Amino acid sequence: MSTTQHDMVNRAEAGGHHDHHEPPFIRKYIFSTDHKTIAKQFMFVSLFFLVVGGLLATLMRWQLGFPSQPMPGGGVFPDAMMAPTPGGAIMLPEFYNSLVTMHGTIMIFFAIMPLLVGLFGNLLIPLQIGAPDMAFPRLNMASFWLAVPAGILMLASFAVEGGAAGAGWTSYAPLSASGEYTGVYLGQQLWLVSLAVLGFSSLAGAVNYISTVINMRAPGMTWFRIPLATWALFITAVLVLLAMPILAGALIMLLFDQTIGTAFFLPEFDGEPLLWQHLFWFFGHPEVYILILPAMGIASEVISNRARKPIFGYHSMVLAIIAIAFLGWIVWGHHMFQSGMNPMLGTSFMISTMAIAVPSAIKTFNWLATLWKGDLHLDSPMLYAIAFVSLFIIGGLSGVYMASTPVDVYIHDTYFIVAHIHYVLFGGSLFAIFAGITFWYPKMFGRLMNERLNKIHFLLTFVFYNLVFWPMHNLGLQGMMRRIYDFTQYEYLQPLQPMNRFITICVFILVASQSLYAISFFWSLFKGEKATNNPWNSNGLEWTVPSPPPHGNFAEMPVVYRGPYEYSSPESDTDFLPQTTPPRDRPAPAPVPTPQGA
Amino acid sequence: MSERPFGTRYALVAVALLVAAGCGGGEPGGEAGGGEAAPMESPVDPATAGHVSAAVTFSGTAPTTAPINMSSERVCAEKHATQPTEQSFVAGPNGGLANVFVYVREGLGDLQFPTPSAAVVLDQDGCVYDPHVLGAQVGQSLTIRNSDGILHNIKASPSENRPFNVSQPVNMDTNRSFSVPEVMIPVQCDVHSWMNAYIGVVEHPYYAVSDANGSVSLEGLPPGDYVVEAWHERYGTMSTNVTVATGQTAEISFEFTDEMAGSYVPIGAPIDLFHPDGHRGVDHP
Amino acid sequence: MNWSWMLPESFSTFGGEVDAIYYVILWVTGIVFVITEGLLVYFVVRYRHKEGRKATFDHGSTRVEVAWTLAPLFIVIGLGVASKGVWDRMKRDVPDGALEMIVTAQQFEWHATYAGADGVLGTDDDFTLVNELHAPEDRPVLVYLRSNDVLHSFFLPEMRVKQDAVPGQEIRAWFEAVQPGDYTLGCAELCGTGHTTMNGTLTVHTQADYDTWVAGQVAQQQ
Amino acid sequence: MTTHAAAVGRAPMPGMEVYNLKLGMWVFLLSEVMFFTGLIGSYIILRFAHPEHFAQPGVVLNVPLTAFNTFILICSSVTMVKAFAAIEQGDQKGLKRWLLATIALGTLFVGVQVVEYTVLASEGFVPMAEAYHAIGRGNPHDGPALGGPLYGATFYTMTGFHGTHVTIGVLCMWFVLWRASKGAYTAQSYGGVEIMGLYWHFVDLVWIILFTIVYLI
Repeated sequence: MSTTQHDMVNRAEAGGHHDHHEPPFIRKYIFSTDHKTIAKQFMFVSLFFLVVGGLLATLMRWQLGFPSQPMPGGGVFPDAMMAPTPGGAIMLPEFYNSLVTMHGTIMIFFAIMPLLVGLFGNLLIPLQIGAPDMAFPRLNMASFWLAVPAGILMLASFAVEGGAAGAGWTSYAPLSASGEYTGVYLGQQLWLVSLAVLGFSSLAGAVNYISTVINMRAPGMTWFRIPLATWALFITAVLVLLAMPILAGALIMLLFDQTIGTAFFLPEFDGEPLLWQHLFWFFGHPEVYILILPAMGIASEVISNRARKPIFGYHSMVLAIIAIAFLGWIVWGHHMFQSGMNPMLGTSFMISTMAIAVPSAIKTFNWLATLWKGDLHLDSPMLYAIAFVSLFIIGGLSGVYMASTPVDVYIHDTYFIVAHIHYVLFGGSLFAIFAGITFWYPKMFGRLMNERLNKIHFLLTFVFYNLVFWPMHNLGLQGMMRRIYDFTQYEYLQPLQPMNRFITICVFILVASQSLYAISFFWSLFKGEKATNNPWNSNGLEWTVPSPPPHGNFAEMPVVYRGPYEYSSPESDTDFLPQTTPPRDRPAPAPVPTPQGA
Repeated sequence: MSERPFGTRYALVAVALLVAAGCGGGEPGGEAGGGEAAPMESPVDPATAGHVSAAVTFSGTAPTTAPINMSSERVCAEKHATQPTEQSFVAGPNGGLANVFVYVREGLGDLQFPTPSAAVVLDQDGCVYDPHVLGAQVGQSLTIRNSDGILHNIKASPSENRPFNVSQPVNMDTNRSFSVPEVMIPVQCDVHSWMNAYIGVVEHPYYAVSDANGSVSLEGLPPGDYVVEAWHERYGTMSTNVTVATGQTAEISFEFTDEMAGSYVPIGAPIDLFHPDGHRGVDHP
Repeated sequence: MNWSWMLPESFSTFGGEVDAIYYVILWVTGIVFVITEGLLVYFVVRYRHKEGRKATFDHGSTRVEVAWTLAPLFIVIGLGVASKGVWDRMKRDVPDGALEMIVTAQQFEWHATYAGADGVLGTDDDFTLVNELHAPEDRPVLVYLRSNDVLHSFFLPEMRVKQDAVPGQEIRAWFEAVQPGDYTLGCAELCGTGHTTMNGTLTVHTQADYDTWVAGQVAQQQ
Repeated sequence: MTTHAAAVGRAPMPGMEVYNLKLGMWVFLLSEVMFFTGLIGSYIILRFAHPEHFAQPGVVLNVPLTAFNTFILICSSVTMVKAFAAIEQGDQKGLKRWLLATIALGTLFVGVQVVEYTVLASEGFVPMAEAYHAIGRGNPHDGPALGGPLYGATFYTMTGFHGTHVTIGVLCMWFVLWRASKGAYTAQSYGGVEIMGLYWHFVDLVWIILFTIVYLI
């Protein structure tokens, strides 16, 4: 018991060396060290970037839907982006390339990633393992306040001479290594610096998450009692920790090529362009799983809860996450089948890539089996989560095509790839993010979101999402290459114009319908139905504390007796059985008050 | 250490970066100077001013200029009645050599000249730069025009001025200018690799490009001794001393010969590490 | 609008095999797609919340999970093995006696250098065309792919050929056209502002026509 | 974060004997390992792809000087251990003395590296690729192979980043020393010193690898 006492005191201190008085505004909301506040900060910033990225995409789609036709209102853009002509403003190719690049970069690094890792990592990890806060609260704050300048730099690059980076989000050298190839000079350098800074931010976060999960779990929270969301976020943190430094190194080398004139990637001095690709994808493929694993975890939470049924095969779910994380390190080459790398390597990478499909399949089947004979409450979080599963299936299956090297020869760098990545990142990650935000909204703000608005938003998003991205498969199969400013330059692609126009129109509706979620979000902040501690009758520790939880989270040291998914257990009269409820045969020990609880 | 300074430190970093980015954004394109510069009184008294008239000729066997195969760009091919040839050598009937950039290199001392408000135009018509060689004054605005309505990109690779690489998908104008003198600045279109041009940028109005007759005249020079240089993209440079007397027109001549073929052609200002003599050049075969 | 999942016709010797594998995958994934999505929809409808419904308390079954771990494993391994053969044929085993040519990519043009009448590269009857690729039918064409500046990707959709051109490297790509005609040559890797215009034509002649065409070109050069 | 040692105590999990700071440092060092793996990996790839760019050991680089420098860094690790041992005994004076010694050695290491750089640069061994064509030496395609652009680039990047790590280490060490002078560390709580040591030994280890593959092989 004495250890528990000792531990408990330390844990209390960890959470709040500042709980006894109300902290001043700036420290409560701006430079806060409270993991819940930092989570919200990450949420608002990355939702902003999500909007920016979406608008960039709509601009891009205009050019594709109406190639080289004057854009209504395009006049507001600087001449370097939209050329003023008698007919109206026409998008310039260099601006289109910047849009391609920045849409990818912003969505991946400044929207999806911080939403999954920054928001849910910060919000869920301490709450779900019963910790008062992160292991290093100040490092946590640093992580956020590093991400902000990174984002500002990235946006600022639009304003500099030559425009923003235009070599694609993969910034393949040598195109990205010298301004003379693109006409982009400072913009590319800002891109590199911004991502390097963001890398530090992610590292700070990863160190924090890993230490917290290993060290700060409540008594009884054994590894196999950790909720899947936290499991996924933990493994994700490990991937970030090991992948980001590789990217940092590559970014720095490319920056040196750009600025001080080294020649790591410049063939004219015997540099190796393929070295960049290897380094980038050695980071980039783990990155892909960084972007989907937390989404899987969130979906598992929501599905199991709203199905009122234990997650099917909890252990295999965990093992699948770990397997994906391991295999993720040996498949980067499948991004480079056509890059001129040795065909033998191509084969081995194909095999490993095929192998990584298996754990994903396992998870999918487990989700299906979780729904089987469940009691499905089809409210908005569940709808988003089910959409995640169904769209992730499509994204996963389309991955098989490019995994098969001969087929990849044809579809590589076509819109088939674009469709695939969006089915995984938008259909997958983003729908899971909607599910997660809606599900934990009451915990964050003490109110429930507007169910009706959410359902309309879900319907519109799901329909028009598919109308936008499904046809892209067909475009790719017809041979339309990606990142192309004006596909009508190719005679054999001109018949695709109607489909491209159709997609563009659907994109407009898709983007517009997102406003519904924004409205629901802000309306519910003030007018939403007040939430109890546990509006979803969930088992997790986060639902045992008030909504929103106070500093230090847990008034009493939580003690964990079972796994997080004991729904509809015969052991309980209701259809849920919180992790903290002691077994019938064993009475609860006397609660140990923590300082702030007292 | 308490939390407040820690937090504010990050705020400061953020602000600093924002400012830095802002400054980066602040700089407009090459357009700076140019048109905006208030036109001031020319330092030259027209009453006393003299002129230089130069005759640029070519002697020896004229090189063959390869025809340009525009079949890959129908729009342009159709614009040309006869198949166009590359413009690296254009000679007139009476031995005159065209596309020679003639300018006063030395002798003006530190006279300051107003920046002309009128822009010089580099037109792209029929996938050919018109003119092939042109001059501009420092800060003078250069209008790059696309008269073809198809995608061109204009890549200028100076060694002293800011390089740029812009594209023009439709009929449109793009304005640029150069901030320091540089003879010459190569310009090239990557979409049509046969398209190239040269721009000479000087600080004064005393420059001209020879026409097919090879005649050049530099008007309104203050009396004095000058070094006048002539530049040709194949035959390099020649320079000569000339004395301009009040109200007189001094005659000079430059005779390029076929022996000069393949000689070293200085391009851009000094310091290029590729060339031991510290000058960048294009080596014609 | 073409919503079809059929591939456009292919005109190279290995094109058929590529398409075959594609259709195998299309069938496999199609079936999996229908089953999984079907079950999903069925479950959502069948088990939606009703008064008094209680979910079954079930943590999973090892047997089932092993089953659906192994099933996909075998399927993907099968696909992998099937793919390897074709892949090696496309990228590794260049047939002998191929007609050789050098294709140099640069912003934003394809420069194709042909061995002249003598059929040997590097002799003085070689000639170069811009954005024009010519090949005889029923004869393997071996392309030595080079790049002068940045990455480009040599894309012949109808031939099912795609290969990046990497500056500082010479990469071999080959194909054998089976039918005379005009086909598309494109660049599939973002290579700068003019990427979109970096296209050309591949003209496949009968061997006889090809020889006469070459002769004509060589004559033109002199 | 050092101040956090006291705040964040031992883990609640029975048998989990690593306190947060130490764990965090280990985790952080993992990422550092990956960072240098990336740089060293690139070096190896480039070197195998273009051996003609890389001079024989000792032709361009001054091995004896660097060997001496390596010795200095190893010594600094020893003094760091001494400092740690001292505070374990609660010996405040010893802690400060040995920390100061470590700082001195670390600074000396960086100093020697700066000298090395200046000399090499004056000889024309620089990271800028174009410089190699300027000075008739070093261009792999002509003349005596004194190394090419890739040699300079990789050399300065790898050793430079290691030097940066040492510098940062020295700065942190000043901070630790300052707190030590405030008597912040005791025989019971010496987390700051311990993680400082972890970092320092890691930097030392990295250097030994770099020295081997960059200077000796």
